[in-house]
Amino acid sequence: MKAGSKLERMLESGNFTVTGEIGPPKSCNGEIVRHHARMLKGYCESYNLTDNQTAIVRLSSIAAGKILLEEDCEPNIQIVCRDRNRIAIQSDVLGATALGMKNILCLSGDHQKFGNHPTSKNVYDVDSIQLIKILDGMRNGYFANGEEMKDEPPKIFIGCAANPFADPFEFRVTRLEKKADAGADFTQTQCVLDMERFERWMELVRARGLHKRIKILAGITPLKSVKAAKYMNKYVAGMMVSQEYIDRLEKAEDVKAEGVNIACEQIEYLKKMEGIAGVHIMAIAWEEIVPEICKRTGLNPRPEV
Amino acid sequence: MIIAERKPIEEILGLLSKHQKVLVLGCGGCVTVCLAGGEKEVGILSSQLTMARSKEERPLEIVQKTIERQCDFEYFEGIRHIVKDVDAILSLACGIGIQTCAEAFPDKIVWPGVNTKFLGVNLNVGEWAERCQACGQCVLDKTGGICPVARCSKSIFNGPCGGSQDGKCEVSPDTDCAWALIHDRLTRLGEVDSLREILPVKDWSYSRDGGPRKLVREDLELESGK
Amino acid sequence: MENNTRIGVFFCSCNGKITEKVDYEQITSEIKKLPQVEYVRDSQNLCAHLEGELICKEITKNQLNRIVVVGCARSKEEGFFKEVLRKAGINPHLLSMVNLLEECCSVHGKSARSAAKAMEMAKMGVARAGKLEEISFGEYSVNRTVLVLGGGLAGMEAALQAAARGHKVILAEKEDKLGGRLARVNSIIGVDRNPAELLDEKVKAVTSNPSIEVRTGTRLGDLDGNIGNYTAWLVKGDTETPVDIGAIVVATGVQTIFCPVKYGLGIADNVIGQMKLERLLADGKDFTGKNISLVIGKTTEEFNLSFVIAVKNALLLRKRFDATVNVFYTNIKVAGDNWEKMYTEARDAGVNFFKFDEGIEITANNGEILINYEDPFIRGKIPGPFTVTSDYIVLPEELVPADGTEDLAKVLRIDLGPASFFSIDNAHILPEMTSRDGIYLVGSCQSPGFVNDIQISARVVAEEIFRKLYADQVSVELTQPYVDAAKCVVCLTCYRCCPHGAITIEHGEQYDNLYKSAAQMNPMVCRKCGICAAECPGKAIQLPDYTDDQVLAQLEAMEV
Amino acid sequence: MSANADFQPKIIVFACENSGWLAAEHAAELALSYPERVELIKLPCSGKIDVLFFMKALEKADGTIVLACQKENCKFIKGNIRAAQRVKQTENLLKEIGIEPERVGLYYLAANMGHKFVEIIQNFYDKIRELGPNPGKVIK
Repeated sequence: MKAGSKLERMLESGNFTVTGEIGPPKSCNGEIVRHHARMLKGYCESYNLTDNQTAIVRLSSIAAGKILLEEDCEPNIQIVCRDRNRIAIQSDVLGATALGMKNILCLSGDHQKFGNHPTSKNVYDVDSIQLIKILDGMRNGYFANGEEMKDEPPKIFIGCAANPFADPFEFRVTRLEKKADAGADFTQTQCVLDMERFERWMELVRARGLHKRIKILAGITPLKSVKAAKYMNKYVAGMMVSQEYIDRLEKAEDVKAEGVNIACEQIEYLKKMEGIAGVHIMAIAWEEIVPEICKRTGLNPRPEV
Repeated sequence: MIIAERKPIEEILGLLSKHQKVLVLGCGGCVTVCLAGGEKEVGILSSQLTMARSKEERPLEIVQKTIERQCDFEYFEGIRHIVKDVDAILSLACGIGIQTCAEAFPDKIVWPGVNTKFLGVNLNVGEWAERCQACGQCVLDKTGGICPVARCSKSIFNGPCGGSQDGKCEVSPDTDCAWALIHDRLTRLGEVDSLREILPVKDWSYSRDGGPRKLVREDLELESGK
Repeated sequence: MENNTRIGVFFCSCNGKITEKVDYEQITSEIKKLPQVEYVRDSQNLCAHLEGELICKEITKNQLNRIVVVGCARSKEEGFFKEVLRKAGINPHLLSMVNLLEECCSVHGKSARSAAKAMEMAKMGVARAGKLEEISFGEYSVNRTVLVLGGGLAGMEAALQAAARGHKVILAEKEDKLGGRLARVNSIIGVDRNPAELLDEKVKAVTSNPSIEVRTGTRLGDLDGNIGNYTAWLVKGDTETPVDIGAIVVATGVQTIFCPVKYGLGIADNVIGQMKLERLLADGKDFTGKNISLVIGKTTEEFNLSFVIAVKNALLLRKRFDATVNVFYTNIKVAGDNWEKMYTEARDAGVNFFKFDEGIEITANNGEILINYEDPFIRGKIPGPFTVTSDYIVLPEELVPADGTEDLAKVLRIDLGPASFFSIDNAHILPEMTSRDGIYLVGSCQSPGFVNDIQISARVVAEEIFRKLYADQVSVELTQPYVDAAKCVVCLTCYRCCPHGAITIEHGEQYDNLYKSAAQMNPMVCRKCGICAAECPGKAIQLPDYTDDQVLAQLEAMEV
Repeated sequence: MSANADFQPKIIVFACENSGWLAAEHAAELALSYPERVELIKLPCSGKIDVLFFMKALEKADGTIVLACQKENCKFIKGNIRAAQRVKQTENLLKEIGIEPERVGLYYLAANMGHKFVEIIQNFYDKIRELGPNPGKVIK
């Protein structure tokens, strides 16, 4: 055990693992986080807390993580490279682990152009892979500069993202490999809305034996509307929505219900896919749907580990 | 090559508002090449300023001059007599030239006439693109001759990030993804496996982050062992 | 010369046409007061021969070195006065002409305003004269060898024409023998010659001509330089050899692609293209009494060649074999010398012409061909469709540029025009010219054409090459823009803007700037448009006769 | 701005010697007429027009135009295309300082278009008359 988090234990146990996501609010109202934590409690091993997602200023992920701990939910702290240099990041990692947070997910971060402060300066002192390496060094007792820690090293279970839907396709597998090499323990993928491409990617992953080196959680996002599906497909870089899903939503009488159907089918399908350790359910601004999806796919109740 | 662009005219008019006689000073270096501050631009801008001020019925007298380079002190020697008679200098040089000009004439107001944009290449007449950030420690050997510091929106060293699609950057469909370019070029050269290596964190102390930089080569200095 | 500029102003009343509107007395008295004006004279008719001699004398007597003519300024008059200047021993470019007749008197009534304009125009002319500069001639060593690309009829004809004018010729053909498409046809439109014989004759003429060197299996790999001084890299197999040449004639022609799919047809023995028909005819195949249908109109419509070929062969099949010949067409494009006549002849000979639009359906198997079509003219009156059964169906081929045309265009640095054939220069100047002097087009490489046009254009091109490269040393008037090296920052803006590839960056100690280099305009290539001068960000480029000083002086002299 | 009855705009016309210049001669042959306060300056090609020429012209005139050969019929292939770009540049420069961009223009015509020449000149003249005096004129 590297950090002994619930997420790590579940993944190690070989059970099909579930993680969720909570977006902190654009305010200091911690009750919103608490509300979501109570609603989702017991459905997931761990909950990602986004770090100023899409470069919009929000309640900090570590502070939100503290609220989750109070609610007996396990946080997965996201850290993006956009806003902090290696000094600030290491300091935050020490702080988060001191508060009892054990999972940290390393990301490059969306460019600030998309956020509410497009005129700000970005940092990118390190990139996501370098960040993984820094965290791996820290849990082994070293700071990024190579200096040995005088005290007990932080215990961290390191996560990263993988995007099978970005280009160049073949290199996406290499990039995951680099993340595994850097020390990542698990990866959560971009939401799978094109199963065919995802399967091709998994084939390449398995061919390199990567699924044995890093736990892969497939991203699941229930589609809420046809418009959103089309928008994601066309305008969001690194996202793909298959025509099949768009057609199904267009034909459906109850689009939301169909979106949930698709998500549930995907989960059932992924359960059987070799190398998939679980799912990461990202119900963006639709957190309340997570319990239903988990119940319908038999992911609830969660096994004890 | 330094790429610059003339400042908006309102801004320039604002800077010159209290003056009656100014020297519009062009530079024969980069800003001439990038069509922002050479003799022709000096002429056009002067005409524009004259007309604008004449319209306001507050005539502005303009002296036009373009020197070889504004980033070398010696080239300012020849214009001392002109500078003496003007209220201020509007320099169309890059940021370097404007500062050198101000340093050359410590008692004279020197206004910037252009915005210095980036270090780049001239793709075509009227089209320029950034190529270098002068980070002080070149990594082009590792990235197939394409700079991730200058050309990746996030300056990452182990790209492409998840926002790369169809060779374009998530920031804009007009921007090439530098890492897609690197990947494609190394693939063409049969060297793509080199990208499996994790590039270590960069030592930014060679860049601006280490404070204002200065280069001294003692072996070249006129008086050695200073 | 600046300090002793002595301007003479000559007014012409154009036999009273000008003076009836404008009072010269007032103007001359004003002009006399202008600095540098040393002599003013007005005359009834300046362009009379005797006046010319008089001007000559006055120039000498008063040591005038800039002449202003106020009167008219047509090119004929300009020529006359330039000659006068030449005779008087001053550079003909030191002449400033003011078209008072046509810009003022003919278009305005007599008024204070037109008088003011006349005054202003005279002053502008004088102002310009003060800034005029001499233009001299330069001697250039040129290579007179002509490289002809393509050994088809067009290439061979161009080679023969150039050789006849004393040029050495290198004829490069990418195939292993000369002949091109002529070797594959049965008859030639508008030329009453057997193609095989004609080809034989031309090949003999070319190969026996001591001035023509034939290189087969050879293509152009790369090209440097400009007219008179090109270096061409000729590629044969794996070897690349440079040759020095002065001009290039491109005669790479056209190729045909048989594409029955466009007519909804597959491959069958009796579905053939025009080229195949030519071959069969040349081989002596008998079509006696057969029913043959020619269809045209769904492809290659932009060129009339395909229409003319169809009509030619229809007539031939009808006449020689008494065959039943049907031509299905959407359009008949036979404009051109004699083609219309041939079309009428075909109709008279009993070729059936059937018009169709969208409604045509062709089915073919090796046994018979059925053509169902609707005639748009009689549709509604006599309801179709009609069916014609044929033994053969003949289709036009797609006409596309020869293989490698695109690459060759890159090497030659010329553009491709419509349908990807080589683009000609402005058609008004010389249709065989390209945007670069010294590179010419003969034959179908610019657009599918006819054999009888080839001879004309080959002659025109050879004449043009001779005009430019008439001797090893040619004299060129240096009217091209000149560059003030001290201001040139070798930014390449002019180089990129020049439509004619006339600009190079030259290096040398004589260029007085930081780079010891400057843009230079090749006078043999430059066409004096002045685009470069207007683009130059350093104001380093001036176009003689239209310098910034000359233009701005005119603006300066203008009244508000 | 309402037209002042006494206002006679000054117009400076830069004419390509292959088209506009010859069209002016043609107009004379046809005995057509146009306003007096129009001055022509000959250029070898509309591509020789310089933004600076336009600006200098507008320092004293009320409007200025360049006459170019018909589209796709420039003797120098790209001259009239460059001319259009420079008109655009000048329009922007004028707009920036609050001067009507209509004071600069580009018109295409052929050498044998005397009537068209006069029509262009008259229309432009009328347009400038409508606009009133150039507020940016330096020499008044």
